[in-house]
Amino acid sequence: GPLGLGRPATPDEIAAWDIDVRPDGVGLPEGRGGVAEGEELYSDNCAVCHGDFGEAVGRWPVLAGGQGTLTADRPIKTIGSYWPYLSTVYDYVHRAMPFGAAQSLSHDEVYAITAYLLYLNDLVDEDFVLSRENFLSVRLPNEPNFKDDDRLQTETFVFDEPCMKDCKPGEPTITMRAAVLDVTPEGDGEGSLE
Amino acid sequence: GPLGLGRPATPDEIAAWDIDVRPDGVGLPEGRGGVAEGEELYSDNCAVCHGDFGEAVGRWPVLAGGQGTLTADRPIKTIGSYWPYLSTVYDYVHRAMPFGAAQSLSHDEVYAITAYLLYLNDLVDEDFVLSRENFLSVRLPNEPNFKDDDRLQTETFVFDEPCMKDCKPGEPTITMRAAVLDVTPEGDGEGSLE
Amino acid sequence: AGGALAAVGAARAAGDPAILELPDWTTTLGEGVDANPYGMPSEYEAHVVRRNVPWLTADPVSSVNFTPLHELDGIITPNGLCFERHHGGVAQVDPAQWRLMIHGLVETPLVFTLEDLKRFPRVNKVYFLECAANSGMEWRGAQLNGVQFTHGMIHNVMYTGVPLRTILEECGLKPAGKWMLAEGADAAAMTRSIPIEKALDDCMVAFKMNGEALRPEQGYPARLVVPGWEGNMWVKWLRRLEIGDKPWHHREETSKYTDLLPDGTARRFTWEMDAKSVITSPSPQAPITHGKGRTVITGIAWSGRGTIRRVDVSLDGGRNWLPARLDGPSFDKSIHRFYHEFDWDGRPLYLQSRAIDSTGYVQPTKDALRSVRGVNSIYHNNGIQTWYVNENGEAENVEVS
Amino acid sequence: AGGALAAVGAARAAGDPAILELPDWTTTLGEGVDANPYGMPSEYEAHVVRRNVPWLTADPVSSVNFTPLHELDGIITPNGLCFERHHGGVAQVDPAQWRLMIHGLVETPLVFTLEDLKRFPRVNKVYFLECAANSGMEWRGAQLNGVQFTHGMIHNVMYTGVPLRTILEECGLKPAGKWMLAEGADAAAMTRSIPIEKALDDCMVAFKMNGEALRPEQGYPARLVVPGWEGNMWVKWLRRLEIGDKPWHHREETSKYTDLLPDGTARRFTWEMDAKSVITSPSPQAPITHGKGRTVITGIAWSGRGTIRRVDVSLDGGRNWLPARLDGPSFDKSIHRFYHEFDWDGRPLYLQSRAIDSTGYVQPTKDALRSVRGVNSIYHNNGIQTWYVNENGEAENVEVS
Ligand code: HEC
Ligand code: HEC
Ligand SMILES: [Ca+2]
Ligand SMILES: [Ca+2]
Ligand SMILES: [Ca+2]
Ligand SMILES: [Ca+2]
Ligand SMILES: [Ca+2]
Ligand SMILES: [Ca+2]
Ligand SMILES: [Co+2]
Ligand SMILES: [Co+2]
Repeated sequence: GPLGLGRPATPDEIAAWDIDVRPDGVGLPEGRGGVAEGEELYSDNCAVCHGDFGEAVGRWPVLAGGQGTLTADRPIKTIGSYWPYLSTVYDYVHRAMPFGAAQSLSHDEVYAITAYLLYLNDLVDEDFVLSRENFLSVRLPNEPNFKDDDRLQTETFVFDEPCMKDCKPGEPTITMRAAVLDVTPEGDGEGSLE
Repeated sequence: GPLGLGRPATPDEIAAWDIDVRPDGVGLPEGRGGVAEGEELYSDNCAVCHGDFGEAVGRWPVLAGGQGTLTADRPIKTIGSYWPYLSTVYDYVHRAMPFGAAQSLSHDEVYAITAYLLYLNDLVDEDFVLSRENFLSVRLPNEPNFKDDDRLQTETFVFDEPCMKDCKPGEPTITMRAAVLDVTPEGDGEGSLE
Repeated sequence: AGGALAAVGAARAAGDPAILELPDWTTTLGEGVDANPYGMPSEYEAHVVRRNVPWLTADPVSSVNFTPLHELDGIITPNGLCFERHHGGVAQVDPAQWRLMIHGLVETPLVFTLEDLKRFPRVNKVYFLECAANSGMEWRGAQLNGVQFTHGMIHNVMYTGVPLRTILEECGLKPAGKWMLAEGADAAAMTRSIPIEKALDDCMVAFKMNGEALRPEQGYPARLVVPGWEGNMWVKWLRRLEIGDKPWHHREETSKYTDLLPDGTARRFTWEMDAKSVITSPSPQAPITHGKGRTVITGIAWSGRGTIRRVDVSLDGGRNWLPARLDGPSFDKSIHRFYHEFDWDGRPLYLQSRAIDSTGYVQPTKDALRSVRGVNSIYHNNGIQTWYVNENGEAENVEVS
Repeated sequence: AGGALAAVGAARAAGDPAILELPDWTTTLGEGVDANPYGMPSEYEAHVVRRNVPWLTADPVSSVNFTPLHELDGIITPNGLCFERHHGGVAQVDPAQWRLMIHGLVETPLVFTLEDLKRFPRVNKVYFLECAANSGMEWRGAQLNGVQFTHGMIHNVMYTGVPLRTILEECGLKPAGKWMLAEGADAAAMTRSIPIEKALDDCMVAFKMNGEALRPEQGYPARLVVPGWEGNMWVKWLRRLEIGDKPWHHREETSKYTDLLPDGTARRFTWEMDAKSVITSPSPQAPITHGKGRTVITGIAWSGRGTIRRVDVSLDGGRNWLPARLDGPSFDKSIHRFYHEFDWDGRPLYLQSRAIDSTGYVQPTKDALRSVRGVNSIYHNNGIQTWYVNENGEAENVEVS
């Protein structure tokens, strides 16, 4: 480059770090794995946090279910109900899971677990085997429901001239108060470890 | 005041904190003390650091002597050789000395120690007694040699247009190097406590 | 004790014992210059700390803590109090082992050491970093009783670093490169897709914050700075930048950091942080303790689209507004400090602030936001905050009609 | 270890083990958000600390330590690294017991608590504070081998506080009031006389630095800010301001902080800090370790009389000069950051920098200063600094012809 800084990356170095996967399949490694192997791997490595059926243990993330809840009062956002692309599952499970042992799973294992997560979300049958070859044939149901940022087009009221005087009638009335909920950690001057 | 902040200070509060003394005697309290009492007090409270004759122990400050050294290669700046006003001695000894027990001396004690410091600097006799009444009669010898800041009047070269090219002849030659002195503390990455 | 003593006997001096009796720190020596090679706050400031909300997350290792905004002033967040958000804990990266790789649609894929990075020309810029989930717990109504918790996922720091453009030019961008993937070296291997226009505009790779090395919690030894855009994109412990022709749609831009709307659709790539402000004092953690009279209201305002042109303050829940006094430097995409001084008559206050940025964007009410977005979008809640201050000066997080 | 392993066997991947082998911080979790309520620098930055010079003073309790300028960048000094100078140790003041008394030639002598102080209107300003004795050990020639020691009695901080004028107006100044005595609550009960014009111009009583409470070493809970003037006047642990008609000529403005000239006379009331600059890297503690090629020179410049208009850099001991690149905010009486990027051919460098301020004042050479002041004035040494950099990139504090 113009400043002569850095040095060329070797192909092996790029291969070592270039782990990302895209919706169009770019980045997917050679490999394959089915629902059955996935179930075994999942129950050994994932279920302790995410639950046997992806329903989550305690407050760990829910991975399955929730279909049809996106317009409900409390939506449940899972791979099946919310995620637009399967590539994201492969990419994320490999880069960040299991929590505490990131990037420890082999390619075949990630394919298998991804297949099993599809199965838990009722998107494939129990004999399904996922591979680089058939990866793009699986589409997640919520894909069509994402749109690019349109805040400035749809929320144009933020450009109205703001009112300065007598903007509302009557006296202010409290409609909700945080003190009633009482969910705020209480400071004791001893640090944040309450 | 315009903002209604604070509250009036009581006379006793002002008296408690208004300890400063000026060259014109403003701030001097009622009291008196002589060289003899001063010697006793000094030897008990001060000599351990400043030396029996104000000559200083180790690197603690020198308080006496040094007259005529201000133009020497290594000037010795003391009350007798450098300080312009006696009021500064009274003020400082009371507010800050003895080091570790500031503001512990009584008015009479400060007068006595101040008298003794004058004596150590050959400015009064051994029977001299200092008091508020005769304080202004003592002048320190170096008073006339202080003048107000005149840097911008006398160092006008700093406003010359700076040279940008070929400002000096020849190659640079090192005339002094810090490494030769070797007085720099050496960092060891373990904090500054070397 | 001094007060009781002072009352005994008419000859005693009249006044405040804090003045009449000399304290230890005036009469005896304090610690020397070798005691604290790296200094810390006064022991009397021990309550000024980042705090977390244990029930928010399953585990503090993938969680957040909050900047104590109610205790701060000016526009700089001190490094020790910059809120933390990470998804696999704080990576403790050895700077000697740190590498930055740039590859993909570039002429020459390159690897840089930290020393290499420091050989590029540097710039210094002050920017706010706000988590897109800041105020996210408040969509359904007033929930957390303290500005630290409602608004504390923000900090404002002076960065030293290298313009990303300069680094990318060193590799030579191919014309097909339209997107950049930034990836962290932490246990979450955090990734985000960033359009190349932004990468070439004002992004930086920073290695210093407020003068000293980045803190581990903020990505030591190097992080991406993405001015005005949501904090999650400012990838910490940066290890890799890949140039590509399409976005990656990774977990943090699909499952997370997309904004669910009432009709079940979701907005993605909502990068810019909208103009927002909040009164930091008085607030639930910083009540008025001095009673009636002269009172200082202060707060902060910021916008991901530019500078703050004006902040209005209301004492009556939005019925009437007055322009606040802005003070301190006004930097692009930086926190601005505002004040409103007034004489409090002791009657309850319904405090609100409203920011207007240099594009003319006016911070909306929470109800206005809800009318478009419902209450399930989690992110980008920049609605106007209300603090109710009662006759005793105690403040509470409320919503008002 | 990785390198040796990688060499074994032809099938091994080719490249840097720091890339080919995943580090712990990528595969295992780091600390959570509850681990560090108040954050600290990385363990790899443990060498970035204030340092003192034991032989300088009799006791570390009345002494100085130095800011590690060679490790810093930008213009903000982080609070933990602001140099310390005190005359009776660090006062640990209880803010509940802190009082500020203003008396003397005022209509109403007043006492303020810290809460009272915080009810005044506040301003936020960035100012450098330089000890008048900074570089004082260098009058006779190159002595200390590190910019931390030669120039580290300076810091640059964003203060939040109250304009002193506003506080004085609350008491009502009498026309005869021409001078102000500022006094500290520490064991030195530090005092300085300040002309009333300066007090009313830009002085502040500050209670926050870089956003958070003042540090104990810098005068917690409140200090005087005296922009552009020597650091000793910025009285810390401020307890009292007396208005008078004459200066006090106290110890710190007679015995100390007066400037002895060769003829035996001495200048007093030399308040303003002259324009000055120094290259912070490379420097003896920050050698060039990358060999030939692209090199970044960086440094700081400041003036007690205004802003910095220009900084020139010389690589050949003052024979030829090039204007440096100034970057980052330019505030009045604040540190400015400069850079000079160039391709180093590996030959020895004689590095100098020269500041020019907004009044046209040009930083002088040390010899020019000595020609007027001799070598015994201790204070106000703002002469041009030279670092000699040898072929290996090692730097040394030198003087050159
Ligand atoms: C010790 C607990 C734990 C274990 C074991 C674990 N996870 Fe997770 N998982 C988490 C946490 C915590 C997160 C959220 C991390 C964050 O904050 O980004 C998560 C997130 C996920 C997500 C993203 C959820 C979402 O909605 O975005 C997926 C998918 C996932 N895990 C799959 C797995 C798989 C597959 C395994 C086993 C191979 C696994 N996890 C093992 C704790 C765990
Ligand atoms: C434990 C050591 C110690 C003792 C005991 C002590 N001093 Fe000092 N004295 C010092 C130090 C240290 C300083 C310099 C303080 C500073 O940095 O401002 C000093 C400074 C002074 C100065 C100013 C010197 C100058 O050149 O500016 C005077 C005058 C003085 N002391 C007088 C006294 C007197 C009188 C007493 C006894 C009543 C006393 N000292 C006891 C350590 C001591
Ligand atoms: Ca890739
Ligand atoms: Ca099993
Ligand atoms: Ca509670
Ligand atoms: Ca007085
Ligand atoms: Ca005796
Ligand atoms: Ca040595
Ligand atoms: Co967003
Ligand atoms: Co001076």
